[in-house]
Amino acid sequence: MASESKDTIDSRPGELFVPAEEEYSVDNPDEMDNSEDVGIKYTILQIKEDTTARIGLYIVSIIMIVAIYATIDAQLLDYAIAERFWYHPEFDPDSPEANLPPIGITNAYGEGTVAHPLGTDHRGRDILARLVYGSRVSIQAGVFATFIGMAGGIIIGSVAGYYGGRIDDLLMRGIETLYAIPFLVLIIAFMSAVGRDLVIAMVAVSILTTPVFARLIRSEVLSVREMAYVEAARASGLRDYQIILRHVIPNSFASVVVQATLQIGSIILLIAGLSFLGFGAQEPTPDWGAMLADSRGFLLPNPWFSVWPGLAILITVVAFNIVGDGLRDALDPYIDNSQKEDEGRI
Amino acid sequence: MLGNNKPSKRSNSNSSRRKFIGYIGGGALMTTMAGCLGGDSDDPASSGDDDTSDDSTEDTQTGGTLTFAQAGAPIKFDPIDETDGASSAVDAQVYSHLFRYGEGPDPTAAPPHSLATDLPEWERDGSRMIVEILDYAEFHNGDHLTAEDVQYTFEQPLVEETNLMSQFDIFTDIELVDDYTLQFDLDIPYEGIVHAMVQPIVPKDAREANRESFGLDTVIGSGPFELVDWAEGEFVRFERWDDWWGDELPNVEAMEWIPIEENTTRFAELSAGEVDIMEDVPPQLFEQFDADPGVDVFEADWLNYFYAAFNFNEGETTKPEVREAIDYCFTVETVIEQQVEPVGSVLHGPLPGALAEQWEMPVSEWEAHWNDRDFDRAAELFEEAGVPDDWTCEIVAPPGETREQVGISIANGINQAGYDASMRALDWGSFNEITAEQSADECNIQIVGLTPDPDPHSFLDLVFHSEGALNDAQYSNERVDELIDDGQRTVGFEDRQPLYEEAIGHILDDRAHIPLYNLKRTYGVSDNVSNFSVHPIRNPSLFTNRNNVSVQ
Amino acid sequence: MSLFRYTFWRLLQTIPALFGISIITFALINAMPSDPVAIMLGPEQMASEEAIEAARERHGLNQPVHIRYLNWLVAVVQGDLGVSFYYNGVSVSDKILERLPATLLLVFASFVFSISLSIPLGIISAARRNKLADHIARIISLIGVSTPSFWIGLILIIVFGYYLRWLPISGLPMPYADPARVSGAETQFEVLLQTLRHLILPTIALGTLRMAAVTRIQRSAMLEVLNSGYIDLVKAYGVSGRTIMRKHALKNAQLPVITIIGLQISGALGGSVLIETVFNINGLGRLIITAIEAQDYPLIMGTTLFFGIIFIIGVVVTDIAYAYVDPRVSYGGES
Amino acid sequence: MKENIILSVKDLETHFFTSGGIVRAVDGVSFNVKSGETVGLVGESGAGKSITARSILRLVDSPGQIVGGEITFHDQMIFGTQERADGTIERHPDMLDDETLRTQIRGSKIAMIFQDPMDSLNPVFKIGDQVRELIELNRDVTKYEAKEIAIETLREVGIPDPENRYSDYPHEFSGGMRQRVLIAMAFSCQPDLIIADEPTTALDVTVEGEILNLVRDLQKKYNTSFLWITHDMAVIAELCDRVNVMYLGEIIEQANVYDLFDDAHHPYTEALLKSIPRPDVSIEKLDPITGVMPGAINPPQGCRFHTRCPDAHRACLDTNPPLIGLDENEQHNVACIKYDERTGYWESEELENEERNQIKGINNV
Repeated sequence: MASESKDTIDSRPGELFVPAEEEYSVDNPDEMDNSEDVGIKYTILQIKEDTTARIGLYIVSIIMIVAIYATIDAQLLDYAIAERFWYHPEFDPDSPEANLPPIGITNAYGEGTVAHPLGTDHRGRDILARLVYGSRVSIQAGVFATFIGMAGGIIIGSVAGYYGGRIDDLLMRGIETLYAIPFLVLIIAFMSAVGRDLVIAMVAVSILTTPVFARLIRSEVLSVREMAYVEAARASGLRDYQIILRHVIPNSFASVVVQATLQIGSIILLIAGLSFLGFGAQEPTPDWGAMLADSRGFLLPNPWFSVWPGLAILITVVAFNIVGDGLRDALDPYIDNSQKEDEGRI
Repeated sequence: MLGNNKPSKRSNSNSSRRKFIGYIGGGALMTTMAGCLGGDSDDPASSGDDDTSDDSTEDTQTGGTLTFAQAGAPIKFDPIDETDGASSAVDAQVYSHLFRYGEGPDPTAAPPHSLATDLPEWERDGSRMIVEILDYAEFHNGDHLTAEDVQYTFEQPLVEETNLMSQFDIFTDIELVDDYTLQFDLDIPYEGIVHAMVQPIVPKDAREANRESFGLDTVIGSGPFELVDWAEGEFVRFERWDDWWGDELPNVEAMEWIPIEENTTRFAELSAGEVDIMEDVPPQLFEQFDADPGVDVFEADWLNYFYAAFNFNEGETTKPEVREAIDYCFTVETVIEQQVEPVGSVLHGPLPGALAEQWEMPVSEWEAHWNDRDFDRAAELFEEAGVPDDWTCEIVAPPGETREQVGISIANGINQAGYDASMRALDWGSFNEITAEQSADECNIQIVGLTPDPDPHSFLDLVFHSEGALNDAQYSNERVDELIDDGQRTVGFEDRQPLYEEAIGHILDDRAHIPLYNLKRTYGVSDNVSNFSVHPIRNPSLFTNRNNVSVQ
Repeated sequence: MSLFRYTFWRLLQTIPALFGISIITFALINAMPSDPVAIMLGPEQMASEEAIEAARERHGLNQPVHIRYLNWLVAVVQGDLGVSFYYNGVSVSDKILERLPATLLLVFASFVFSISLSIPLGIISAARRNKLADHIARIISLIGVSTPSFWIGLILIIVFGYYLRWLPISGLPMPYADPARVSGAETQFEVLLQTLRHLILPTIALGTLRMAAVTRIQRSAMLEVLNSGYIDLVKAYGVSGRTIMRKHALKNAQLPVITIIGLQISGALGGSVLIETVFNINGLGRLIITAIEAQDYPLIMGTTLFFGIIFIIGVVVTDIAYAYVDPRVSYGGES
Repeated sequence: MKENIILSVKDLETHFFTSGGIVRAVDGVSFNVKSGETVGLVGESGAGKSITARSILRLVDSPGQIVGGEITFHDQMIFGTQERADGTIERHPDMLDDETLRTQIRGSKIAMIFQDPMDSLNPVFKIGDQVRELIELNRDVTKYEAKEIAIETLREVGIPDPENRYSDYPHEFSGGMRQRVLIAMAFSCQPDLIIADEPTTALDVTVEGEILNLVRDLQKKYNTSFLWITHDMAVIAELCDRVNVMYLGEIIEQANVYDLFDDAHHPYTEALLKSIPRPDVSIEKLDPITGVMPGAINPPQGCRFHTRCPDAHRACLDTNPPLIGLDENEQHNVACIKYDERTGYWESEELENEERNQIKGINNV
């Protein structure tokens, strides 16, 4: 348990000795004066200091750039760049000009070679290319679903929190029903009804992330609503929606931002799960979850085939989580986010 | 036994009929199909690298439990209302069949494995048949097996309107001549009906006693194995019925069938020795079999036929030049060699290899009919046919790894020829909807497979006859219809063969389909199993008139 | 208000939620494009028109939607969830009850695994803040929260299933199954051993995410508690560090953990769908996948309802546990 | 007043090593507490009063550190340093290790009453158990006797029907009641010295009056010496025998209570006295001290109060005045160069406001 007593003396900066004390930390002693610790400038400053958050930020930005590149090349230029410089991630063009190694089941999933650093999949397509273009699906899904979920959540949460009473109960009962069915089951049922396609998967996921934000914002609004300045605003004749927009939401913004970053991570995991079960992106769209599903058939001949997509997902989600944690520590070290940490993660 | 449609019962119009196309192949989301028809020209054991023929000489031990990993989980063991291949494979062990298959793809009578003592006697030039059954067969509960049970087995599907209804409604009347002889009257004479009579026979009284629970809680057959215990999705446990009325008993004492849907896990259990035989070896694991001395692959040629059918109802594919252009978009040999070997082989005509040989079809002519890849020629033909530049060739297929890959290769070809093509693998429900509609912008080419009875009539009638049950592509050619109808009525090989040869000639000229490939049935078998053999039609063959498997 | 009445009241509150689930699921299913009968008759049938019509009649599919919903609801209230299309003839409730234990065992095992690891890990990393133990725990929990559970499953299968062959990788025999039905087991005890051996890998795969999440929460909860006034007080009065940790701080730090566990049950149930697919375990998760692929209406409704019920029971149990631990929450009072 | 000193604090320094720099919260504080005496520690918030109090029981957590000075209680050295050969300072050999401090001093010899009653009682344990546990720990009595004592002490501090309230939870008590429980905790351990860290600040005035009377009676009854920390001069007047006035980590004036009120010397003490209503003196207008206490990271040059001191002269910038005795037996000391001719205070001119603000500007990072 706690470190009992350490009689050894370890010197701290400035040659001053340190009597060993029980090491329970006090972040900032009550005598401290931290009046200027506020504002976006300061948050960025804090994140700069927090090395892990900085690393997370770098990885996230790299992945974002790759995803944007992939989106442009895939959806606008129809893989033109991929075909000229690299491999076409969706088809295994057995066209002679592309001077590709002969494609076929027998030699499809070769190990990593110079031409294919990470090897090829069961259809002879380059795994590295598919990973790069697979990032498009995950990031689009993660960001898209989070923002829609956030928007929906802000609306529902703030209305429920601000007005309370019957409206609050009604909305919250609805949210609770959505919560009652495990996330994945509801999405799968939804998808099988509407059809299996990536866009539908994203819409389904975003509808189902709304409750997470709704609950978060509702609790923030409840606490902010009691604050004096909201009373003052109401007293000065501002109409309700103005109060909500100008005062209530901005102040609950800190935890929303943190939750959004963490939420992107958990949505990427969820979309990967959906694709793994065949409900996400369909062949031949490159998608990390779908690649993992394909790799199941080839665990023996080529185990690496299932390692790479999983690793891609892991690194991306870790990056988002690090940034989320960094933001939380910067915005408010004592944000009581533990409750809202990760509902609904599969 | 499964799979063919009764030709005589013409359904009225070709309106949007919901049909299913016999589907074979590993990795199906739904349960995998047990073998239906598989022609294997000469030696019954497969062409695989096994050498079962010689080890039958060594002293076969009796006893021990054989564990068999099925690719799909059986659901219900009631031959009257069979839904999936995994269940019918179990029924084959527990129930005795009216007729059995001999070495090749022809039904024979081989008591005690078949109840019929001899092949049927035909009367009234092929529209009546007399079948005699042996008189000493008994069910597991001691009841005596009589002609009444056989009659019940063939009539009950019509009464209960189960899935087998469409197979047996060719019989206008089934009469009991005496306790052990039956007389079947056919609506239209059809020699191939005997294939449908390789049917497991159920105990009438036991089934009528509790129809709901028959096949679930109570499973009573008359075969050499009794089904002692099973849990859906977990295991099926057989035990040898020591006082079986047959003259010979199976070598193995008991069998345990475990469903493992995931290919790689199934193989791992086999190579770990947890399981003796594994059903359905995926292509990517063939290397593993070569690497592992303790296991071998048994392959059986299966009488099935996979093809790409053009939409004759509407859209660009109704034009012959477009169909020819698409033929130029890919070389069927290379695509099949890349995507399907070693689990299947290329086909150039609507009849699988063994059947084509048996019916002396001009296979080399068929082969010459199809062209190698030539994108310029294809582009010219598309131009000639006046195909708009923004045309997208919609290719659809039900779920299945091999089929999807072939579809993608064809789509690639069309892309290279300058037109857009998209390949969509749909779940069964939506596939049937779309192929029933045959709308030009939903389905121009459908890639699917067929497993009818091993008789040319059932292959051609189903998809090429203008009123064929599975001809939703709506291909129609009067001459071909005439030839198929005559072919069914005539009796005797010499008279039927020329009719079918001519019909196929027209079909190839019209390019109704592009024949693609034939899939094999594959089994992974460990060394401690001997006398295992595969059969062109009925698999797995564990204890039959041909072999008696034993395990260390 | 006594504990019993609180539980009763809490369960009553869940009825609207259950009702909501059934409406959502029924609506979703009716929006399904393809016709279940076509699938029910199985791909290898050469089903003719009559067979399809007959099957449709038999399962009452041609009545209008709302009537079908009412019939279904009336039946459910009487405990009859209808007959499954795909498993023709087997009643949905039997099929669900047959598959339920595997999912419950898996989810329960994953919670035991995750809680027994995460609470000590969280406490140690809070007590030894910014020391080595803290950094290790934080890295483990960070990676744990960010890894797809089914990927962990795949990796475990490759490593322990195929190459090392230490542990079984498919199926999950029930501890109460009779020995004859479990391969490699004679006595009931050996069946239990087999169950545990089969449970190890899937539990790790499903439990890792939860373990990581609870560790993070336990750590931040513990840090908050350690900075509170009452800990200062007992420290000032000479209470030893160990007692402070074990007694004073621990009980308070459990509160946020208990609430998050309630919420995680839904995540765990969702996750079990994936893990059962990877490890070939015949639980409710795989049943719903089969049901949806076969568009087996009654089976889908039944499984979704059961998922909802399990979740709600889980949430109610955690609420009660919370009320039991935290005196400030009087049962049904101003909680 | 008995002569023996039970607690003596010399040049105590407690600093906080934060990312923004080293905060010298307590920067050389010396005072002592005699047996039975109530010593006051007064100053604005941020002066380092609480840190001083917590340093006595070594309750300073990282990034805070006691870095210098000596604290002795009776003959036991709670904190002490000695110099190593190479000039760095190390722990004094006879300084108590944590275990002995915990078992012999904390709770048993020195008890503490905390400021915030709402946060100082464990919400998930019964009130009685919390009191009993401390008694049992700090006095060698059996569990049963401890419960008896607890109930008696609760009655003594004025909690009605203590037998039943014993098993109630903290949230079932009002703020005033909870503060009484904290006081009961302190007295029930029969310590020699109780450190009260602004116990009544969080309470409203009426309740505060009751609590102060209660404490005065109990103090007389048990003759426990008190170190009373507050920012309220009225409380000082009410309870304390001697007073130390603190400003920005330093004691700037020490005196017994009457001298302080009648003859305050340090400008800050006078300003403090002027800023509160006084029953014995009628003043037209309360004038609060201008400005705000500067940050402790790098305090103002020379005398730390010069930025706000009305009598500040240029000389004040030169030295940070030590405490000097105004009379022989050093009953009344003050740290202001006005009373030390050698500093040349009277010759230097007065500091202008802008200059003062300007100087103030430097240290405001």
